[in-house]
Amino acid sequence: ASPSSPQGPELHGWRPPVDCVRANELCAAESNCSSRYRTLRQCLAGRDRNTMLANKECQAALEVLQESPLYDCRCKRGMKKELQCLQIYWSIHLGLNEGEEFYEASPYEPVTARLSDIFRLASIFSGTGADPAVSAKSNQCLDAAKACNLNDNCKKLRSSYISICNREISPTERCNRRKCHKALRQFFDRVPGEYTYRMLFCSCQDQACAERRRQTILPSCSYEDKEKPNCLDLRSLCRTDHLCRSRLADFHANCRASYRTLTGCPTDNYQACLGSYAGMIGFDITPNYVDSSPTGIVVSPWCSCRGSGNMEEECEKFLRDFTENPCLRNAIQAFGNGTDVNLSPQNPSFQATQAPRVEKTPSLPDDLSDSTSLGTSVITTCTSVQEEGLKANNSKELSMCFTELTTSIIPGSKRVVKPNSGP
Amino acid sequence: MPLLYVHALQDVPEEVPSFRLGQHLYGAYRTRLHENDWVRIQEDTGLLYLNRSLDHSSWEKLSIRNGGFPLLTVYLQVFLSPASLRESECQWPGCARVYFSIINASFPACGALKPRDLCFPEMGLSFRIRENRPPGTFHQFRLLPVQFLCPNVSAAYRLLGGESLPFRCAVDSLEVSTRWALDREKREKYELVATCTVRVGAREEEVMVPFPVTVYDEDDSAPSFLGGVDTTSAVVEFKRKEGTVVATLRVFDADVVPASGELLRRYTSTLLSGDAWALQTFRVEHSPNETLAQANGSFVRATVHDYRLVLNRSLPISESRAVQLAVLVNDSDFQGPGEGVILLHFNVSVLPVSLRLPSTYSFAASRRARRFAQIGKVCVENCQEFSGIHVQYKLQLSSANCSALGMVTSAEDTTGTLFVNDTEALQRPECAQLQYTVVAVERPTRRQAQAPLLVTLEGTYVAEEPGCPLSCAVSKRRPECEECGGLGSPTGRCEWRQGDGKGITRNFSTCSPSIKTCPDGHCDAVESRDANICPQDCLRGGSIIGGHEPGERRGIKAGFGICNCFPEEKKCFCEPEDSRGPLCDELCR
Amino acid sequence: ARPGIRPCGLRELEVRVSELGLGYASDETVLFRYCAGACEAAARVYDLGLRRLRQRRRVRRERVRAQPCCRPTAYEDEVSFLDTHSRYHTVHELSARECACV
Amino acid sequence: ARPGIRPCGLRELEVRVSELGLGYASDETVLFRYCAGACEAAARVYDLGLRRLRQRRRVRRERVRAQPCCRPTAYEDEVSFLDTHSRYHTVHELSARECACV
Repeated sequence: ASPSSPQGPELHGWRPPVDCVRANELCAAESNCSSRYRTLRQCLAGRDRNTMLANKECQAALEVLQESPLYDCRCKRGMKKELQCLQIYWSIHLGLNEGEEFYEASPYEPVTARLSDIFRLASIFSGTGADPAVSAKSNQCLDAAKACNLNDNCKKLRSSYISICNREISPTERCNRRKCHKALRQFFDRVPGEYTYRMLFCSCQDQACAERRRQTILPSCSYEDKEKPNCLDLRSLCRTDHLCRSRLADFHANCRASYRTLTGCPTDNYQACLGSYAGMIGFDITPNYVDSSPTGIVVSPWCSCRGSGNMEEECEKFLRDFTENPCLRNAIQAFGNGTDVNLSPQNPSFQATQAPRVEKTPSLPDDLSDSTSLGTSVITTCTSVQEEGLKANNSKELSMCFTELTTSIIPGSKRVVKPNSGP
Repeated sequence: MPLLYVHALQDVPEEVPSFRLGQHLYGAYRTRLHENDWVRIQEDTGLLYLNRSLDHSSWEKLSIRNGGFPLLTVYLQVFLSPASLRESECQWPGCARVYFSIINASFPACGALKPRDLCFPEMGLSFRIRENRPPGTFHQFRLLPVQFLCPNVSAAYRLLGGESLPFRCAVDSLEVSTRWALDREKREKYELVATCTVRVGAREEEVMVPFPVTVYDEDDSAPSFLGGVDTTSAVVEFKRKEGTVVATLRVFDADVVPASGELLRRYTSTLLSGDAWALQTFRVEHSPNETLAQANGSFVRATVHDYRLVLNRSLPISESRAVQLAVLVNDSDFQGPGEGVILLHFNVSVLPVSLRLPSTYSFAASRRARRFAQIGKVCVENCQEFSGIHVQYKLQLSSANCSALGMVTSAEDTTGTLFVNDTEALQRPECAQLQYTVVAVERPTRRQAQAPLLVTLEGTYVAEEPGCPLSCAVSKRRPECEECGGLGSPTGRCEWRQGDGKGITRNFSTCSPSIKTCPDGHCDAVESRDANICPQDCLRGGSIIGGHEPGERRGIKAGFGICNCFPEEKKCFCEPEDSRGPLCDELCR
Repeated sequence: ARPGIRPCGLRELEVRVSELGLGYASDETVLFRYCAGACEAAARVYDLGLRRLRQRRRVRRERVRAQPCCRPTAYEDEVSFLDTHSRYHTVHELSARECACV
Repeated sequence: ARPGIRPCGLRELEVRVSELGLGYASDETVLFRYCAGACEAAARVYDLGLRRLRQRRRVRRERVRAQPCCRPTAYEDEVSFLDTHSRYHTVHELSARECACV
């Protein structure tokens, strides 16, 4: 399942996605679908999921559900019954996807709003009319706090999470972290991005400003802990909670570095990335600035790669998606500088997001990619990774990217036959 | 057309790999897209080749089903028989994925391709090989499709790194192999460099790319004693509270598997002792930490396991015994040779604690002292060291009718505090010396210690100023503070503490019954008996108006300017010094 | 609170109706309850802040009260009496029934 | 109310926390709401009577208020801010939420 496919006529069973609560209602109203969905849930509830999913009934259930609206239903951030929607989504997708993936599809509908909408509203809301570029010299983070304090809703919710997160329980218990996280989630869910982004992503010229930015989420309660868990353990913990799992998947979908776009972001949409970053605050995976250096923007969840065993590379890759992510960094800087990327009109119908596998752009001369002649399927050779031995290694994935003229070869021969020479 | 070779390293020399393809092509997020009608594999050599062209309509169908991404990325699964893994159970090391990114464009002229693309895969090379495996081939440099589609291109490869390294590249087959079994505990990362000299017509160029190899760990190292220490001794005397760490021993393991998520479950520790009492009294706490160990001039990751022997219950002071305990540490994943088991030894002496009070106590007190004035502290020997030992202090009256004092026990530091409990006796001239016996009793053993206690009353009694508040804390200026007494004042007069005036500070100005004990950020056992004694330390559930920092659970930790309190209303105020003028001038009539 | 200044509370006074200065000519005596006393312990951060802002002339020159007032929070409904011309009168909310620092 | 003196009501002022004189070293700006204005129309018979009795010295020399005050009748719960030492503080009931003549 993957984000929305190109609009236009129903091509090969494609239909506009509905939210999963609605899809569930549609399915429940249709006996065949509802019985299969019940079957799938039983298949997933079984102790050994893979064995269960392999049996005929479960397979049949999956086949039917792939044709139902449940197959590509989505959810919206902040919608009513968001959690219920996500629970339905994951109940389907844990069945469809066999096992854990490094990147999971985001259950949320792609964000179409852009940062520039936020800049306009930010100056209106804050009543300061301050053009972000003008206030670059002043302490943006302090201005953001002022804008919030002058708005009753923002002030109330900000004060609420601060007083909860700042309340010491006992000499040994710094605060009530669960309540703090809940209050933070409410703040970021209920206060418009025009206020929350300004406090979270303000750009700084000095350390005091950067420290204020780092302190926005009261890290001593919501973020830091006595010890740093292993990042993969933290990810597993997050994935046991549907909401956290969804926010992490959404972050990966919107912020994962892509080498094939102008901004480094999968859909060139900084707003989508910043929104999904903020969406993780108040969960186990809460990210924050790692220090108060004004310009070096490095954010990370509270975890390390110690104790990864053989998964150290996967752990470091997970961590780099935060600490060395050009898309996220560009998005934060763009917001801080009050700029948004202006894109020349793309093929508007083609809104599909980036494929999950991050592939460097194959070094094809640009013109070649347009000269397609029908009937010839072309696969360009662009990579052959880890073609190493299978058994002894962790060659979980061998990656090849092919450009290949149509031809035929003789199986079993070591010799390679010239193209078009026939068998 | 040949695509690539899938290689398989053996677990044991006699193994012969046989390759099988999964039925389906998968798309983004592991969704099943289509039957695999296009790619085949040679069962014996592992050569993947394109058996049927992927025409445009198939490409479009796959692309639509895959979410319509501009770049169609699909993968298929290669299984190594005889492992009978199902399609949905593609797990390393018995199964691997081969990703294809299929671009809807025609193949460029060979001359147009950059040398880098003619030589190496665009994503770069990176290998992970498990240690302790027989040597074998794990890569071959030639890009088969390039070789197939650009026969005029010749490429020669070399692996730079010197003879000492465990890898070799065969000049003819360009196959890269390990020369001997790798040992992660010696080295876990190799940063080699591969070079390719490519000739296209007259043009020749050399390209270099990194060739990193990570060695995967196996549990092939048994646990050992860190620094050779397998035994430690410890004494339990004054610290007898449940949770007290009695002793720690550390175990070193050269491995880093199993990883943190599984380690606690698979690396077990069992407390052994012939003494049932010991098994109930102690428990073991295990905390593993990754560390770096030196190996051949570089560092590799390893693990240090801390085993802490901890009191599982509080011990009465009468308990006295010597016990020997062992902790059986079992690295259950260790594959041998031999057992991954070691034994840690803890020799613990539990000493009894006897209660001893000084031979005699004598204190002086003013006849003007107000109720709850603190006269002095009593404490059995080493009481400051105690934890988990509950001593209760009582006062027994020796002299007949001059009962003025009381005793209260402070749990935190196991001391007793002598205080004025009834001021009436202080006024009677006949009560000049108060004789008591202080008794210290330990619960649950009921063991006791006693000592005579003499309090000499000094000065003359003075009646309380009319109109003075019950609590010193109410006054917010020095004059009104020092002209009144208040509960808890030993001299009968409150004391003004002049603060440092530096913003919100612990050293705020305030009126106190006794600056020695209040405010000190701690609501002690006497102060907590009446809210009027020291609200600055003890206010709870009320409100503090003005610049302040609340105490941990009660009281004022820091205040701005002058802090005064109204205990009845459960309110304190902290206001700057200069705002002591009338709260309201004529403007606000 | 210094000696003599009692906290805000209800006080009582027996007064002749004519002493109230309401213009009724009546010799009857009524019980007049009113609120009096200090409100020191009732101040809030609001009062501290307002007082400081007023001291710094940040607050416009308006009627501003930077301290709680001891005022009635409930009144007695009514009291009736006969005047010297043998005519009855009823007066509403003459006496306080409850007081508080507001 | 004579021209220029507005009736009792809520006023707003943007102030820096440090201006409130509470001792917090913070550059943040908050919205301070306070009550100001005249309460002429809110007087009761009680006020008239009390004023007269005080003029006649019939009321003991205590803090007595013979006129309604323009005071908050509800306060905003709390406002929080970060100080210059990167520590958060929460202040309760700083701003008025509703005003009335009491």
